Amino acid sequence: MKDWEPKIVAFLCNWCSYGAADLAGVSRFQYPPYIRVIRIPCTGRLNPKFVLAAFRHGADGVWISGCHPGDCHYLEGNYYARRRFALLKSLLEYMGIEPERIHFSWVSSAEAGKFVEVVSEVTETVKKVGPLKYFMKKRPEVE
Amino acid sequence: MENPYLPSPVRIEEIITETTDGALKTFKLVFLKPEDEKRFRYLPGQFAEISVAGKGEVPIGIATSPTEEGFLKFTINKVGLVTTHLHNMHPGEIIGVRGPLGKSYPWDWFEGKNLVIIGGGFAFTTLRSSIVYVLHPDNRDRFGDLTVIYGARHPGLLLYKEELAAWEQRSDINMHITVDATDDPDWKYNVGFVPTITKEKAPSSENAYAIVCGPPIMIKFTLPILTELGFPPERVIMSLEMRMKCGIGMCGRCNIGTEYVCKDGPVFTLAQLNQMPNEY
Amino acid sequence: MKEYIPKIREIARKLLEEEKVDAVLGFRKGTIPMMNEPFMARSASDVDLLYWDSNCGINLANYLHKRKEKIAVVAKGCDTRNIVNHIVENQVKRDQLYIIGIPCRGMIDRRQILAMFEGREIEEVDEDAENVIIKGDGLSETIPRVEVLQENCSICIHHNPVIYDEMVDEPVEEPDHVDRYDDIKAIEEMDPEERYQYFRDIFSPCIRCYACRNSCPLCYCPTCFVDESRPQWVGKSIDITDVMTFHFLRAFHCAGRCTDCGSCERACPVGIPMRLLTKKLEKDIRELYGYEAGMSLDERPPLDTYRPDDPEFFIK
Amino acid sequence: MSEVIIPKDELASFVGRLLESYEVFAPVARGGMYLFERISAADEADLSYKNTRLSPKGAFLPQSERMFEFTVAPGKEESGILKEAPKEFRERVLLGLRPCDAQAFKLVDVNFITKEYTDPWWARRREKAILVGLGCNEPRSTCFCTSTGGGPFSEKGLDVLLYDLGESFLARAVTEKGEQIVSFCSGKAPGESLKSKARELEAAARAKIRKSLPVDKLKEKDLLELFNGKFWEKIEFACINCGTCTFVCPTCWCFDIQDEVYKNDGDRLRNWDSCMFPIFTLHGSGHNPRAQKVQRVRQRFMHKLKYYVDKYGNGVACVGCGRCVVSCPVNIDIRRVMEVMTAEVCEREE
Amino acid sequence: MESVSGEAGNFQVEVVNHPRYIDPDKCTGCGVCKQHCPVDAIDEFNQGLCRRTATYIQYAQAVPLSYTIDRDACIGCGLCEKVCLAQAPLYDDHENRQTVEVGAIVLALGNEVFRPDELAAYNYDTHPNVVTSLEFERILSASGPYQGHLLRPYDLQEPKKIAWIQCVGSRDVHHCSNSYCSAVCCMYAIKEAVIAKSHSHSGLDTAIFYMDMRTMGKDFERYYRRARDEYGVRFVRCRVHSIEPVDDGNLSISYLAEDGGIEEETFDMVVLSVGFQTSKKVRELAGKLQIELGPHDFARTSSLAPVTTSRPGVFVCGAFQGPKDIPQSVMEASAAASAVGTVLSEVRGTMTKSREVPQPRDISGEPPRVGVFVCHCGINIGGIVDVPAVRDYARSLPYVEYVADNLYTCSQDTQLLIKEAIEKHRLNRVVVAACTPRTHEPLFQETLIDAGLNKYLFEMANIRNQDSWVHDDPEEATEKAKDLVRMAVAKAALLEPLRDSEIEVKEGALVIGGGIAGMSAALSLADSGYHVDLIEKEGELGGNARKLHLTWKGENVREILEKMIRDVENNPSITVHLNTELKNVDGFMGNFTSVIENDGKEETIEHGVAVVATGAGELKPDEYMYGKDSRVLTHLELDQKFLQDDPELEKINCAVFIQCVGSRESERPYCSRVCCTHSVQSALEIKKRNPDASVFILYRDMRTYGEREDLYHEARAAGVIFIRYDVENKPTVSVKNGKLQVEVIDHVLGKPVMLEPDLLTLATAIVSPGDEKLAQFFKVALNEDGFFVEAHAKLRPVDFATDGVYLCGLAHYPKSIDESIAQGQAAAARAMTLLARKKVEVSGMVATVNPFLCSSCGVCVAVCPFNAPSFNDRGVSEINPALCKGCGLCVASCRSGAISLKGFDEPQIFAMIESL
Repeated sequence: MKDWEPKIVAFLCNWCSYGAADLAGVSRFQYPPYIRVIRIPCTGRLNPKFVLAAFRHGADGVWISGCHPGDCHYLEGNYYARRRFALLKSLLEYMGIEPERIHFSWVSSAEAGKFVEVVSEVTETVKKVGPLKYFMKKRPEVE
Repeated sequence: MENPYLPSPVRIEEIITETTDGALKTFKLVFLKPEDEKRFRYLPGQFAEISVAGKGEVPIGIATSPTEEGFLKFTINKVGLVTTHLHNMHPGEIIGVRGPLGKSYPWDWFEGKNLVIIGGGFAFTTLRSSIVYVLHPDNRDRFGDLTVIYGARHPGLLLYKEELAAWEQRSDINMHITVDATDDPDWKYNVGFVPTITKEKAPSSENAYAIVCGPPIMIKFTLPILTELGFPPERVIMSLEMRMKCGIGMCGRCNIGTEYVCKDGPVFTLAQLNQMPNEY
Repeated sequence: MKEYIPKIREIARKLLEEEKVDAVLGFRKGTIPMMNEPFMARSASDVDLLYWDSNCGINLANYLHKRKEKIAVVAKGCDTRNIVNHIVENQVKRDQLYIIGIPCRGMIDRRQILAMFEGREIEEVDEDAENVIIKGDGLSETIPRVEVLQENCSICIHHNPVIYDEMVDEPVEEPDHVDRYDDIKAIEEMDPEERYQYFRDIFSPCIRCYACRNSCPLCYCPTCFVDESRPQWVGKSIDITDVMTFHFLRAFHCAGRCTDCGSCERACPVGIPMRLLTKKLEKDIRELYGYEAGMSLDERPPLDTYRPDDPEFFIK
Repeated sequence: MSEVIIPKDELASFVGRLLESYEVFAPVARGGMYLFERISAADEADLSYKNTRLSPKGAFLPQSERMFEFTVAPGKEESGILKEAPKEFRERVLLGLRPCDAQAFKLVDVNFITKEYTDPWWARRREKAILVGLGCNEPRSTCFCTSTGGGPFSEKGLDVLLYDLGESFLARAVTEKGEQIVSFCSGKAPGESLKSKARELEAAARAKIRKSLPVDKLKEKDLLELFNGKFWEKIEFACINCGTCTFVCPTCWCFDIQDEVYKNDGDRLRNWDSCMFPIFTLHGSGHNPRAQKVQRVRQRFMHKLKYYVDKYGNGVACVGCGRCVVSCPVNIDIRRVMEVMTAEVCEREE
Repeated sequence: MESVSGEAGNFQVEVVNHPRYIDPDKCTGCGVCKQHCPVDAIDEFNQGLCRRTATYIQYAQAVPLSYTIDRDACIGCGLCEKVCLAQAPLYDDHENRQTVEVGAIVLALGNEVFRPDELAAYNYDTHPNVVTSLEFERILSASGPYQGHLLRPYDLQEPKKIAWIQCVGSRDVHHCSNSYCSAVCCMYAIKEAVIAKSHSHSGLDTAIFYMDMRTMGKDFERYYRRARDEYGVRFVRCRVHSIEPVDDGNLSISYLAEDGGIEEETFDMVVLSVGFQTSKKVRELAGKLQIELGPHDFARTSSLAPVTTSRPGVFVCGAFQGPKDIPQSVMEASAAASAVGTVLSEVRGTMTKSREVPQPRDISGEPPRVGVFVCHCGINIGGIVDVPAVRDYARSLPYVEYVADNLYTCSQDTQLLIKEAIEKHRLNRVVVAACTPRTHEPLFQETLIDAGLNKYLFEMANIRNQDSWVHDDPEEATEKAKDLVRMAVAKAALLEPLRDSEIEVKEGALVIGGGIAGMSAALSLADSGYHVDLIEKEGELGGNARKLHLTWKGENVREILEKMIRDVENNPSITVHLNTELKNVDGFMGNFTSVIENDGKEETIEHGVAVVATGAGELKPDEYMYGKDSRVLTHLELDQKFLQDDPELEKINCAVFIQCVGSRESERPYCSRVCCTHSVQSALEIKKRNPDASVFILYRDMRTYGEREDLYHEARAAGVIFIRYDVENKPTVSVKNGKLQVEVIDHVLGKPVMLEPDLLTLATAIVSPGDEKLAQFFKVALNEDGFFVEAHAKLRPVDFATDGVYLCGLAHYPKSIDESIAQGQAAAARAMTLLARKKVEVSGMVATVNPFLCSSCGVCVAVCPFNAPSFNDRGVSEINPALCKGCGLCVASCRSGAISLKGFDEPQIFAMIESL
């Protein structure tokens, strides 16, 4: 039996962080293989539901990454997203999700190095906190 | 104790796309267990719950006639979660059928009577069942004249096109196929709304029952014409559509007045409906 | 607050008689103690049914959205903040409303009083400026009202209407130093496991009746996310993950809009303190963006806007 | 039928003995309210309660219930085929049930056990259940059971009725099943003084229920006339369309059926549903026959107070427990609705 | 470019394509060749700070991403040819000459940076820790030699203290002959300092050594203030004498402080802010092209035609025209395009080709039939990921009807295979598991189109860039690839065909504002054949220019203006509406309907685009005795006297100018950009009239940027005296005995100086009226200073976030006449990109509202940066697909779930999450 490996969902904006992930590839930077990327047009597209749904379906960690403030391909999407994320993270943690499971970053399409740093950090912290305990959907305890 | 909620497993034998917009498909289903098939005794007008594991159930009128043995057919419109999933399925896959449910058309009342079947759009399914049932040699003599008026918005939306054509050729059925409009120069049937064609063809109410199934707008304009033609409300038969879940009169949502549409209907006479709250 | 009744009726009568409004939205006296029923007086003959006391905790803004007629509404501080929110969010137009402002001294916590006298039947609850008088079978007790206020009212800092057309009385004094977030801070101090267990216990009695949602003036969506079918991603059973997901997102949708009127908790048949979630968001928003819901007609809620220098300490 | 006395200090050992043979449901104090729940220890049961916040219907119709289970794993032969969820139906005792709630079960039986179909889960649980009622010495101000065919000491639907005599309970078996339970009591038969005390309690309790509603008149009213009554608009105004009244109600039985999938496995569940919710009747096409709040409010009251009456000839589908009166967040009071519906002249809708 | 013959409208240009030695059509950009190349060469792109191989790409984001061989470094080992499975290397590639026929030529030749080798005192040559600013840019870059880590070359340690030395190779006639200001170095130095601080781990100390801080661009002054006040960047006004190495790689800077004292400070690293100059190669090319260069070897142009060279049909833009920053370069680029458009307007559209595509198949009613193509990418994917296993796994997924693996899924022959598979297996969704959609999605979408499938029925799984290239464990990489394919298939099954909608573009343009910028835009549009309605609120055209005397180049503004007005009035395509205001605007890009009002009469104008050129005004100050003493004037008032050739001017004995009146103060924290040059020029004019007059300019920083520096030079040479003052210690003006007295503290002397001028000119701020109504009409934004906000400060300086509306002139920001004209032309060019198309194709990936679910809360309307959502007459939100960019912000903001985003819809994303 293999050791437990974390499952981390990464929502990356198409223009910056997804580009950084591509560039990390072009640069052949190595990083842990536990992230599963879902490409979204902009961090502004990220509905808080997606994060709840990711945990619901057993993600051990969620990472959302987009363009630096001011660099949004859609001008302002990440500014709005930033507020949404602040509250989302706060409320998730408040209800018992460990802070180690939810991460946000700004990584531009040129920052392959930062991309790798963040993946590694996210992976490490999620690994440390272990498998998701709550908020995943299981068979309900009903008669 | 038999569990009335448990669907019988069936295999999808065939999927036929009925309409040009692809939104209506007929599913031919075969029971996996012979005993289930044996137990499934039905009459035209009844429906069944089609069950897809993981998606849920939908109530669908039975399109086959009990005279067609070995399979069931359901014509399903793609509207919600379950029907969309069904539309994406392939022959060979396993789903469930629960039924037959509800009351059929009152076939015992129809004995020796003329029948006028008026249908519009995709509500034609149980009417097809009825037509096949009546036309079957074992049954044909039990009933009088059979008149069918069936319309759709355009030719591409007519169901069972081959059968319609075959019925057109027969002498023991008066077929009046119509479409609201068409730009097909080869269209050889009627053009006009169902109520208009009903008025035009004026089937006699003498010793006759009318069965009316279709969209609300068609029903709204057809009923006065039937009244004009002399059909009393007791002899106008209709089938209601309601949101249903259990199909056996227990879950409560299809309640109208004292009736549960799933169990006490879906077939009602206009006379009955006139006594019921108008919540359908 | 019963002393407001004559003034409310006077204003209502005048407005209806002069046909300045089509209806007056207020309360009428309830059929059981500590309950009043939201009520729309449509003619002068209805006016004497209008009633007011400390049991009008239901937020009347909830009855205003998408109305067409011209309405006078009897509104306390929190109600007016929700009206502001409604106007900003296009649920009602300012010029459609005549706001009869109530300087509010807080609503009585019915649940608390019922619990205090559990096992004894309360038949009547009366009040004066300072006290609440509870009467029943062999029962007559006087309790200072401050001791039995709804929790949200006891920490309320906006007792007076923020917009109105006419006040029924002079504004009441508003406390300038209240720590609204004692309970929130205590939860924040817990570790994640404790927090989860804490909320699990809080939400497990939920029966998914959605009274919290439906009593909330903010919840006016034609279809709520829990009822969405494609994708249907929140289960409808009493499974704790589904229940908590519902409450999480319900609170999130109220972020920056909730005025802490307490309707949700008042409506909940099983006594769930779901304000612990909305108040947490309120606290965050106050700290992060310096915003308070429903105070200004010129401002969109905080998630509808941004500042380039918003805090981003949590972003790598 | 036999009667025995259970001294209050022996109640715990009585419950303990029941627990050895039955699943026991009883009123339990839970955070400022009482709920009717399955207990695992004798001391959890608290018979000093007035009434539970929610009705005990969950004992037979759980809020969420697994109906079937299935797999959707690709390639498996049983994939897509629903199977009965394995369940154990043990004999269960509902202890300390209020008579109104027992009456409610009988009213609901007609929905779940019909000549055409039987709901297997309801029926099996009902069959295996023994209902031990507790008469109401002190009916609440919101109680009106005497108007709906019951009473604070009504035996309708019960197997055993308990009288709280202060120091002790008097247990009277009402049915054969009830005798079984009574036999668990070690106590002796009551003397005449206790019997008369019980009768006095009963009379006193009846007298405390001041509200009397002309429920019988509902039968004679014309269904469509009531349906078209103009008063519904006034009744519905305050309603916020939550499901509280239906969920606390002992005679509301409506449910929804939902499938859930967890990776490759799934359940078909049923959950309580409410005619107050717009989605309850929403068609896939978007059409909703009860799209308006007024229609839904009317449906709830008409169903309880008229449709049910006409359909079953069994009285109203309301037992006067007063739960909806207490729990409705906006004080819509079914007693007031009954009064309006039975008033001499119904204003008709124009 | 080798040579040019012919004339405007008909040039023959001989061009040489240098060989790449790798076929760009075959190269997949995988980089295997680079991994095997044994050669070690200098990486010029990274300014020689690191090494590269001989087969290389300049940088990883290069477009197209195809490699090339540096044959000077190549040892010809042949390894790359052997390892390349795509057979892209072409060792015998050769130079390719061809002649192209064109109607016009745009020169965007750029500049080189000044090489500080000869500045011996700065030790650039000899010390690795003295770097140029361009080298420092690479050091800061995430894709630079140190991956963005702040390190100094000497010991690769993080510096704790960095100095920037300004004006290296600019404003310098001693060490070089670049007397002009390079215009960008102040700003980039501040930026570098701020970024370096954010990259630093230990509180970096930064200091900028400068003469004048020239942050005259839009929002630059704010940035300067923030750098100083918030980030703590130190600014040292001085003249640097030398940079000497001390121990440990550190450097000591000795400088002449403002008070005249010599001081010294030691830094870990020194950045030389090098300026621009025209390279020798460019000078030679200019010679071949026979275009005139100015005194500093920049292309000679006039203020009236700022992008037109001396040779007809040849245009110029960017730094070859003069030192400038990015926004200005981008504006000029558009202006040049506009100028070309004028020359070529007659032949517009004559060389377009359209492609034949099959009618897309109607897939409605079909269940999803997914085809999955898994790419080996040579060994790039196949070397790590078990591609056949992934392919077989894909076969087991729901709705998958066909699977295949390909050596290169992107190759031409595979496209044919995909097309065949689509047809044969009636596939209606295609998933390619390969590289990244960012580069390859369009290619595969074309294949779908060719196969008669809607191009949106396509999804990619990124198993190369985000899998095989970044994970070395084959097992884990294969697992990940399967997961990614599963997620892609789950999404693909829910994809729907989308229609790119077409929007008709109305023919005409509305230009709002008849000043220099507006007229410039109108003329460019009209000369390209478009009808223009030009509205001006005043009774005559010209705006501020009517009150101006000279351009900074010395041209007579009146002459320019008269010519422009004549051209406008005589142009049959321009309708001028004087005394006219805009009353209402409806519609959107391509389809505007505006109502204008002239003298109470309303008129409706239909137009496809709008250009906002509403200008700005001159501040009338309430300080320095302005309005109280007739000797105190503003610049425009002084110009009026020049224009009238007021004889009083010759009698002036003492003239004083005060700079930054109302600018660069807390109330108006921006620089008005033109005033320094204006004052210097006016000072010279006074000197010209009376050489004995004493003229003083009291300034804070002299901002005679670019070649304007020559005027500053000239003024000093002519004896104009410049006295610096601090904003905390502003000059005071009073009247004593009928004499105007100006007192100012002289920084060099450290003492107050008293001046008694006959004329005091205030260089007052340019202020924008902040036209809220106009902003509302076009749903565009105003900044805090009342200027309109462009779509992107650097890259889209004349566009608005709202499509179809463009910006030029002072409404954007203060600027000179030549800059206004260029921006007007640029706005016209941007407008023409829309007008020329007649129809605009709008992506099908847009948001749509389900009106039954909309709660009318307005969050979508509030958040959309593009104003795509609005309320319709039923009071529910509606999204204009023409304006929607598909970002999904409204979708995620909508609590009611009423909005869906085609292509990234909720069910699709949920399907991916569910299939995790």
